[in-house]
Amino acid sequence: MPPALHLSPGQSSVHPASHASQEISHLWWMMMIAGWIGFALVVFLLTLGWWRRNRANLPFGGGDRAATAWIVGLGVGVPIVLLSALFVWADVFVINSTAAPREGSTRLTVDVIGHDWWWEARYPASGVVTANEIHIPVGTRVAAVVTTGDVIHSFWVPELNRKIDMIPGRRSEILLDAEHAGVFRGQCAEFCGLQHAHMSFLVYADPPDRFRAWLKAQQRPSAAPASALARRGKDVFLSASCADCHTIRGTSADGEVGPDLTHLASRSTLAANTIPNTPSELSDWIRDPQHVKPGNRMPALGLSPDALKAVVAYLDSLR
Amino acid sequence: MRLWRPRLSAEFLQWFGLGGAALVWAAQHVIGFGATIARCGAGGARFGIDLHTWELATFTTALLFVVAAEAAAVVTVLRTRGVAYDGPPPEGRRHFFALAALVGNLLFLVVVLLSGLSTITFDPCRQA
Amino acid sequence: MAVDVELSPPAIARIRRLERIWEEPRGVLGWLTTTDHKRIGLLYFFTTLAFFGAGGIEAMLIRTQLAVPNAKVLDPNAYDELFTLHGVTMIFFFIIPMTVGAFGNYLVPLMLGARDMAFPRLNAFSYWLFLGSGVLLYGGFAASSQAPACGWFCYAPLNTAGYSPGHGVDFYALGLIFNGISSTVAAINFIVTIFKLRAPGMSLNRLPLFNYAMLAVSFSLLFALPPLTIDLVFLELQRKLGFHFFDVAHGGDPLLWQHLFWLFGHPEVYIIVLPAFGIATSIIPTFAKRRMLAFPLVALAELLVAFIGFGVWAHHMFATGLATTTLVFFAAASMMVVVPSTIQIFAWLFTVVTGRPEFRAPLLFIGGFIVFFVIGGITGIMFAAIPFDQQTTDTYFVVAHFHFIIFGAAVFPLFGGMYYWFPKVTGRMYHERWAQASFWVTFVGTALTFFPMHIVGLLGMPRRVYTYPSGVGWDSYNLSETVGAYILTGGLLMIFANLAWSRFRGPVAGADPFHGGTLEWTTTSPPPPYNFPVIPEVTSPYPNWDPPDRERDRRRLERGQLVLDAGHETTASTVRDGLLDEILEMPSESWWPLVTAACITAIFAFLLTSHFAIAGIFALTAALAVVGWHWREPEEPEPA
Amino acid sequence: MSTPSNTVLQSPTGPVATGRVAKPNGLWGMLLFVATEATLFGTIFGTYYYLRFTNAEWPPAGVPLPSVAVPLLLAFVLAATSAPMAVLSRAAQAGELARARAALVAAMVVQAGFFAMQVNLFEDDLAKFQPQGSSYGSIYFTMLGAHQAHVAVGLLLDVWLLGKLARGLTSYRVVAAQSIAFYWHFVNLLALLVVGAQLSVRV
Repeated sequence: MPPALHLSPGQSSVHPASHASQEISHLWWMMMIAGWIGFALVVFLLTLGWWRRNRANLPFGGGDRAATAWIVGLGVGVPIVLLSALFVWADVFVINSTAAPREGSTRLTVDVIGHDWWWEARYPASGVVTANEIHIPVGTRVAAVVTTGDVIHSFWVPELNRKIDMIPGRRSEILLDAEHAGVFRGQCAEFCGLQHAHMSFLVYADPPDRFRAWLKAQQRPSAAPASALARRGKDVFLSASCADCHTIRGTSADGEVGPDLTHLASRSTLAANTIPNTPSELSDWIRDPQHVKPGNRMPALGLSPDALKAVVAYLDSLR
Repeated sequence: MRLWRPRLSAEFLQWFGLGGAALVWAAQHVIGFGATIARCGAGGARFGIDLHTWELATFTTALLFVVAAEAAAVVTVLRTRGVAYDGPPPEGRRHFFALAALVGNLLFLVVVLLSGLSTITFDPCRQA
Repeated sequence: MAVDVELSPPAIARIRRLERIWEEPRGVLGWLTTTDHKRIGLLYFFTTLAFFGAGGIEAMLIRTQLAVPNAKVLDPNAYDELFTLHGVTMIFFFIIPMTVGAFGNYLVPLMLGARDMAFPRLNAFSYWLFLGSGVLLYGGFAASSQAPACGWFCYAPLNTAGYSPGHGVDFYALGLIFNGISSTVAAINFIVTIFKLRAPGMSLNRLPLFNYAMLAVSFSLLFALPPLTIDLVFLELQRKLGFHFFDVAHGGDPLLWQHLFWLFGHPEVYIIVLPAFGIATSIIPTFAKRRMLAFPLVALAELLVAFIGFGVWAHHMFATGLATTTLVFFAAASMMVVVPSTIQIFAWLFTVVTGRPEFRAPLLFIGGFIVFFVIGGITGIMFAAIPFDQQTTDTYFVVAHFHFIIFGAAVFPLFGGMYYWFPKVTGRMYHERWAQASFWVTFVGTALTFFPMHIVGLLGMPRRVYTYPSGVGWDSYNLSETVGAYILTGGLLMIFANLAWSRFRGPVAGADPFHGGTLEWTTTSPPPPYNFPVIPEVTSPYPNWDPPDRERDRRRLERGQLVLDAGHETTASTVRDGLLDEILEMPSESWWPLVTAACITAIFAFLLTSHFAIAGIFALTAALAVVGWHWREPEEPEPA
Repeated sequence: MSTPSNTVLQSPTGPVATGRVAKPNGLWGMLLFVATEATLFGTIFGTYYYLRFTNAEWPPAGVPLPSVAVPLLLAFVLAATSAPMAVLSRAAQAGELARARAALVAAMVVQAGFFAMQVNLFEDDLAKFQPQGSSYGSIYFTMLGAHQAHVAVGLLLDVWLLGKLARGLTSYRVVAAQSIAFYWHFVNLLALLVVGAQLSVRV
């Protein structure tokens, strides 16, 4: 997959793909228009002051009393009305579609766990575990239950909903309800250390049947390596310290530090949406992870070139 | 006695008009916020706080005080009518602060209304 | 007292006596022991300017790294340290000490008609403490090449020992506790000065608006800093002694850090902008050649902003998943805290419209301030809409918002104020044409730097990322921001070049070049150590526009009334109505503030390195220094 | 407090109060210092209840409930010293040096006793549970420690003032006496609030 493609999905809060996001962007456009009007009024008065700099009275008549009345009207009356209206609209009504979904109002639950610096996604109903990619069915109310494994992260897919922080000791919920199929970019929105910049992920909103197919595929244990090279790669993976940190269901690898690799080859990106998932990129990544993503938790294992080649072949076979 | 009595009450009205609403809002704010934290916290549940009742009670008391403060400001302004805002103290100063309070208290009225009325429309601990 | 008027020999003799009584040692010694609020103000000015330079360089490095996607100018850790230091420096070591320390110190007593602050030695003390805290932060950084890398609000648990080993966060925590002590001391000093040292007749309804702003700021500092101090103490107790305040495993809560931090952090925002309001309300009447309209309303607005500012802290926590029932309180307050600002904006605008404004450099900068403040204010309102805040918080939209407020609204008036009071402080005039040019360059640079951040934020760019991918549509905006930042730097250099040049080459300004309304313009430029040959007596908030009063002052100088040339004295008035209450004997220059501050700096340095015993010893010496400080009482005569 | 220039107070120079009616600057300084200190403790109390509300069991298992009798008694004893401190302030303003000294010494003795006892209790508590054990322990000991630090500072102020009073009364020392008395009123009130907060777990 070419580099441009896996990043092409937007992350724009003004291209909503869900009701919640839609409501927020309505809010934004209205506030922006009102804001420009207020700004124009201020600039008008400033230029008026410059224009009539040699005449000390109001163009529309009246002395200081009139001017004071204008100040109270424009400075107190109008703002109080507008701000109260905005409060009621945004904080009493809009908030109902962006708030945590009510008990039993959702049909699917995904547990998303933030880690330094990647995302773990678990589907409790089906036991599927994946990373840095979340698949959801279109037109279905999905509850994302977010927690953190270390520091505070923030789960944010602007085109689907507002953000929600992942805070130690807290379990927060957010609604994902895509109106149309597509791939949406998400990114950590709370500074979480060295690689905060490279903690991104993708949300795939698929048609329900396609989603069910994906879920079924992900449920299976890992495929047995077909080629000799891949078989050798599996042995390397299990004998080298890879298996201490990564799980590959169906093998003895059951590490829980890093992402689950059971179906790595089915994902489009590596290292939390930092690089595309191609054999060459994968090989660079395993050879020197600290070069690609300085400070991340994955060590360079110093595999011999052909061992590396074998591991890449094996991982690339995990569809 | 006769000398200082009216002065005291005028003084009191001016300062109550200026500060009363502010302090009462602050109280409603802290109690209202604290009540929600207590009600929704793991350790607060056992206190069996009925949130809406609490909020309604604090809200109404706050409202009464704010209105009283506004009234005090109005009275002071009327009493010192004709005095310039920078006129000689104490009348000038009372007029000055009462004029300002007249507007300032409106803010507290609105904020008390907005927070007090909106908070009871939500179910107690649902995440925003 | 304008100098050109003829004075009789006895009056001149009195002035000579005042000069003898109030003069301080010359040279470096004089600066180390000074208690003159004007000299202390200048010390603050140049120190904070140095920190401004540091913060600026940090900013330019950040912008350079972000100019293009996937740049490698800085490594992640260096970038994180730089944005942390940039925030901490600009807020705690530039803006607050510059506004409160430099402008406040120099101007407040002058505008009140006092001869010094209420506690001159405490004033010197707070400066030396401030310097010490700065040395602690940057010195520690230089010595250990470790800096905090957790952002200026440094959230738990990222700030705990497990995730932030080393001394970086300790520099941050102890440096800010230390800095807070200095600010608290200063705040107390300002409040007492404004309450008690006003000229006779200056009842609260005749207090210049700049002083209302400084009063509001001082009260905010007084009540906002304790939560921060406690938060940081908790943090150090957890980092150094293994206490549990923020870790869930032992019953702590990371959100506790956020509540306490923002309980300080939002009032902080108003602490930053209020002095700017005060400067605007000083400059606008002067150049519009009329009093501020709605004066009482503007005065109260300044106090209201500070007060309501304490009730909005959780709007920084809208995305943490707190209950809606909790958040609406803060959303409502965040809506209403806007109104005091709209009052002031329209008061400024209509004062200009109904006056005969002369658009010289200071007023131009206020114009720019109003434009930027309105932009930052409008986006500020948007954050009171909880769902929108949850969408845009921690993105570049927020970065745009608070830079329009902090740079556009808080710092622009500072430049206006530097030009405005330059003749008063130096006795020379700045170069008008260059000043106006510097305004336009700075204005364009600021807009170009910070406006695109709104858009890139809406397009989803989070803040505090050391780099970003190409192809998400953020590239061009980031590039223009960087270009703007360089233009902005050029504008700033023009400003300071102008001031530096004018300091030596500028034409002599005279006592009152702009015909300003407040008392500082009634004395010579620069003001003498005793500020006023006779304590003025006022009947309005714009005493310099009341010629009869000033004439009466001159006659009192001839008669020797309230000249106070018998000792190192100034007057104290009653708090509410400014009736002359007593004559105060003021302390004069002393080594003790410097010595005490040095001891306290040592305490913090050794706490930092966990040498608690040695820190204790220095605490003892500090206590002894305080005793020495208070050994001779003001009334006691100096030993001849 | 009469300085040579005070004569102008009699001359008609516009608005003049008769004699000193406002509080002296020194006392204002102390009032404001106490205001910021009160906020400091307000934050500590707030934290105590915040943590209590967020923790299911408070105090956590294995940590004993705070004892009632002795701390409560001590707090009231300390609060009682507000009486002699008030006497000190009055006597100083009235220029009665001997009475001022006596009141100060009387108060000091009790305050020092309170401090000693408190340190003692603090150590007993430490023997039972540690601040490193739980958030309860952390805030409990932080609250106590903060208050005891203020008592210690108050004692230092007492000593300093006693030294000053040994050399007679000046207007400066009168203000010092007023201010230190006020500081102690605040510390005494805190003693009651601290005990109140910590015993509130029993209700």
